[in-house]
Amino acid sequence: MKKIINVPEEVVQDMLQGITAAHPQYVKQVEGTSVLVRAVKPENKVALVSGGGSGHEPAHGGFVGKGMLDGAVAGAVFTSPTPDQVYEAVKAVDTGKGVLLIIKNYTGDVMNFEMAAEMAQADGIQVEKVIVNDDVAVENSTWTIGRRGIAGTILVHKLTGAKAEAGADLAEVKRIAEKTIANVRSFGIALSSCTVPAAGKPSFTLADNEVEVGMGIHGEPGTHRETLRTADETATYLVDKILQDMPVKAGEEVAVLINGLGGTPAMELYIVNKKVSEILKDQGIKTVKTYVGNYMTSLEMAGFSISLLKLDSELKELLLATADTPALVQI
Amino acid sequence: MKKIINVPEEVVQDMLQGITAAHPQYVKQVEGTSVLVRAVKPENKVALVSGGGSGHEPAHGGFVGKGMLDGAVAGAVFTSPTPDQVYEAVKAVDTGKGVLLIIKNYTGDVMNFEMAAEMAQADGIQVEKVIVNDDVAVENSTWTIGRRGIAGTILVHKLTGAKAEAGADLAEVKRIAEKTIANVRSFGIALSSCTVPAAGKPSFTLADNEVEVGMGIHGEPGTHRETLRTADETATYLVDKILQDMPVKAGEEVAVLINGLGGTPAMELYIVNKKVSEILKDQGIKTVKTYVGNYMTSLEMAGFSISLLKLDSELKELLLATADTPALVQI
Amino acid sequence: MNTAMLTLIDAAKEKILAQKEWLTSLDAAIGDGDHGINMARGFEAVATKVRTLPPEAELPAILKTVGMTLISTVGGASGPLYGTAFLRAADQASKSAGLPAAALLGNILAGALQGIKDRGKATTGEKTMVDALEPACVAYDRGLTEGKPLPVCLEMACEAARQGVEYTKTIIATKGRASYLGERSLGHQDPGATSLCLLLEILSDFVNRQEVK
Amino acid sequence: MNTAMLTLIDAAKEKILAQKEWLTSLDAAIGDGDHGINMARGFEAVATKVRTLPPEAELPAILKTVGMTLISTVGGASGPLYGTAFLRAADQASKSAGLPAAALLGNILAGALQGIKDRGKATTGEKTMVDALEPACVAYDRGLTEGKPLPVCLEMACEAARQGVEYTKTIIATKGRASYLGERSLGHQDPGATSLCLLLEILSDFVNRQEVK
Ligand SMILES: Nc1ncnc2c1ncn2[C@@H]1O[C@H](COP(=O)(O)OP(=O)(O)O)[C@@H](O)[C@H]1O
Ligand SMILES: Nc1ncnc2c1ncn2[C@@H]1O[C@H](COP(=O)(O)OP(=O)(O)O)[C@@H](O)[C@H]1O
Ligand SMILES: [Mg+2]
Ligand SMILES: [Mg+2]
Ligand SMILES: [Mg+2]
Ligand SMILES: [Mg+2]
Repeated sequence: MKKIINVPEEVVQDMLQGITAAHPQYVKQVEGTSVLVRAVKPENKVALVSGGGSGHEPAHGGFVGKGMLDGAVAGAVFTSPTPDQVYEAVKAVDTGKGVLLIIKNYTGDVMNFEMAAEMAQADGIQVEKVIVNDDVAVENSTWTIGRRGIAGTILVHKLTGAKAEAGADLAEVKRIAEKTIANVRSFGIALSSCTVPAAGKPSFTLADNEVEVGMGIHGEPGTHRETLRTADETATYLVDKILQDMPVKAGEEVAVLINGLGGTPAMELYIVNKKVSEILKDQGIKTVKTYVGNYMTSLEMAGFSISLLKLDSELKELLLATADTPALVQI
Repeated sequence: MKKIINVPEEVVQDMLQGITAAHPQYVKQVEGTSVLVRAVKPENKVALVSGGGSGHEPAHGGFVGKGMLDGAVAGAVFTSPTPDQVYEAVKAVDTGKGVLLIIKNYTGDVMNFEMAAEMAQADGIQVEKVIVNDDVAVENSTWTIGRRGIAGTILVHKLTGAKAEAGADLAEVKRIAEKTIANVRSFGIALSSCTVPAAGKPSFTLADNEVEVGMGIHGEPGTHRETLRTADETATYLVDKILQDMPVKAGEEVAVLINGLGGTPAMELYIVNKKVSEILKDQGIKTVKTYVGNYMTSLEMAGFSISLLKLDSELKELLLATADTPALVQI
Repeated sequence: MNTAMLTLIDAAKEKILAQKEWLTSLDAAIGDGDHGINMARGFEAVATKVRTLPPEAELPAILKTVGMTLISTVGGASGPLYGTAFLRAADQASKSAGLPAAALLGNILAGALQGIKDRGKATTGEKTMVDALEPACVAYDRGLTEGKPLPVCLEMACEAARQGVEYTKTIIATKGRASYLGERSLGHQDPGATSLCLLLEILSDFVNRQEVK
Repeated sequence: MNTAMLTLIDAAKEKILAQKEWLTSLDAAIGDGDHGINMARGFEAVATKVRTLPPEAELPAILKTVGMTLISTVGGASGPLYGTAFLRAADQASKSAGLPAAALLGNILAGALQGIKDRGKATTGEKTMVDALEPACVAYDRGLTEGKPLPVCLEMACEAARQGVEYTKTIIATKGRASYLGERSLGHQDPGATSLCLLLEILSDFVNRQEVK
């Protein structure tokens, strides 16, 4: 394991301290927890809390700030945070207008966040939750626990955060979160594994020219393995699958997120975007905004995902609203 | 070679098209060239042009926009661009107030940009140039061709861009560039190699637990190889070397850039920053702003560099000025 | 606290630590490769935490402390599941105060099972820890009905749990992270069922040793 | 254009393509591992570009086209250096019009050398292409002074260039990317000196073959 760390047991705390040291104007750590909240607590607004295992940086702490999250909870690497931590986050961010939990659809995340919600509700805090399930990789899992939540979660943070910032009430903020979730789909591939510091060895191995299609962001296996194809072929395959699942008609508008998993250079992400933008253009779909970069990573895994968010005028306005966070600033 | 590309010969053009497709509000490509310029050409301001080999994304095209560059020239991967391309950039961005070339100190870059300057001057365009040489790795090379230019270049773009945006004339803009260069130092290590697409195989190899200290951003060897140490030890070593070269006194202010080389996860960069911020604090040095992320990469190389920029009130104001580019937005 | 209980808890911790890599590798095959790491983190915290309890702490308080500690240190799916199991076990222990030991333990196990099923919304045949614990409870109760002594009841429970773990190899996961794999989860045993079986075996060993004394 | 010149240029391109990996590996050892790639890109472009010249194009125009093409396609350090060399060679070719072939070529080589030295601010002993070309020019001129025929002068130049390449193994680089290596550049031959020597050898082969005809 070749990592720039101190000891595996302390990567999360070291990282959180590194984040607050880097961005004190944006975030601070709730003492004795693994929770990051805004440096200056806003008044009288619905608060947004998200989180999950660590190893997905800049998600989620990097998106705490104006126009996005109010709190982010960091679990152990790739392990959802415990309810007490989520509960601390909820208590820290509540302004009296209620808190929305944005949860990625994993059994562990759902259970831990739900328990925290129960704890906070017992304190009289209004808590609602939404579950992001944008990964179209596992098509037939809808009859089990449903799709996973992956990079599309960032767009849920962005739009829902804009709504909350605009002063909407909890029900309205939740409606926007659910509407965004209903309109976002993602699909990705992995080219290499990653190593969880506490495990000390790669989570899986891929042959020299092999990719895992539909890889989860914690190294969960995807739909199948195949030989790496060209950027154009890969982009076409992934966009097709997304559009099969969520048809977008000519004339409709979308936002695009080409998300790097951590080990793939920006050059390759942009090469993918070239093809994605061509496909959308060819189909008469209008791209309103494109994000390219490492937003929801899997440590140093090589690979990427494509997310499409179908927009109406309401979602579009929220997408284009300003945001000011360590990892996403938008004017 | 496991890369998400089409053919090695076309990575630069594919990437440039992917960038303009993603960020049409920021940049456009000068037709028939590998030059990116602002989508809307500003009027009556000194223009800044930088560039170099490709493979350092988001540098340099990602920093074209308000408050930073006016044009960026992309050479073949890790190979400085040719004079005719730089010349096209200069012609495209000049508003009549002159053009400053920000060049990283590599023989090839210097010669190609100089030839372009001569070509543009022959056309009557005012052209000045500055050479960034922030890499303290190669201490005793000052009697040869001097230090290399690495990640500190981004800070030169930032501050010089702010000065140009504020309406300063070419001499003033150049003075700021030179002042920034005089006050910025960087030092990095590499944990893994990268593969230039046209070469098809890794530029070098490192043993399982070995790092190259002082590695250049094109895979040029550094000062020596050693066994990977902890994040704290590594950060201490690098910061010490920088401060030996450029003493910063207690009470003075700095900006910090923890720059990922492409394959190192954000988690590790933040763990490094934790220690860097502690060291600076212990020495009474005040950190005004910290950037953490992939700014000047070497394709998928794992590793990072630390840059320190010593500030006075003039540089501080320019550092904190707004910027709006694809890869750096600052409000 | 009670030194016998401390011995039991330390034995559980040692067992989990010893099997940490194995549990993790089972999870790597069909999940995300952290189950052993999660359980080890939890039981190390439990062993530390229970030492802060007063000597007079009774079973319900001890079980509750174990549950709360697991909830706040394990994370993932297994944290809330095991945590809830112990909290419900604590409820049952308190409700069943005064019952003979064998009946008490039966209620505790049943409470734990119900906790996992409630929290995880899982039933048998979904390739989860329920596939180890539910048959174990059934077997335990059969032993009780048949008038078997506590150690025998527990041995029957363990045997049923082991068979449950074997059974998880033959089914497709429909709950938890392994469900994403569809048919590719076949042939692999469930890590959570496995850790649950380990814990039952530790309990059985402990009871046997207590009886011998 | 002139088919003999086309033959020469194609031969140079083929040689560079054939040695692309080798030149690159020499550069990987002490530079950034792209010299072969850069030169191949340049000479492929040159071979295409010169075909667009009119049949009556003369030596200065051809050399200028080669230089301009190298400048606009090679990049890196070698692009401006080789490009300037060919542009200065073109100047000399035009100034020396009417001179006998051997004297003309002497001037061309001297122009190229001066171009590289001006552009790169390099002198001998710095582990660059100058270490191949300067001794080659000296040897060529000695041949001329001694009244040797053109092919012999060129053969002397090649031999000196080869020795120059060998010499680069024994010195520390003080110009170009290899200078960052300090003493670690010892023992490695300079890639630019090597490609320069290859080009001289191609020229020598070509002249020999022309003489034979
Ligand atoms: N809904 C559920 N009901 C019961 N048990 C479950 C459920 N989901 C997962 N599990 C159990 O949790 C185990 C995985 O635990 P662990 O690896 O620690 O958590 P995670 O899946 O979050 O990484 C599975 O092997 C399974 O036994
Ligand atoms: N200042 C200089 N003067 C003369 N030749 C030089 C100089 N700097 C570099 N070179 C030559 O250029 C060669 C490297 O070319 P190349 O690898 O194509 O460019 P780069 O170093 O930009 O990658 C070196 O081997 C050396 O011969
Ligand atoms: Mg997990
Ligand atoms: Mg180069
Ligand atoms: Mg797991
Ligand atoms: Mg080179």
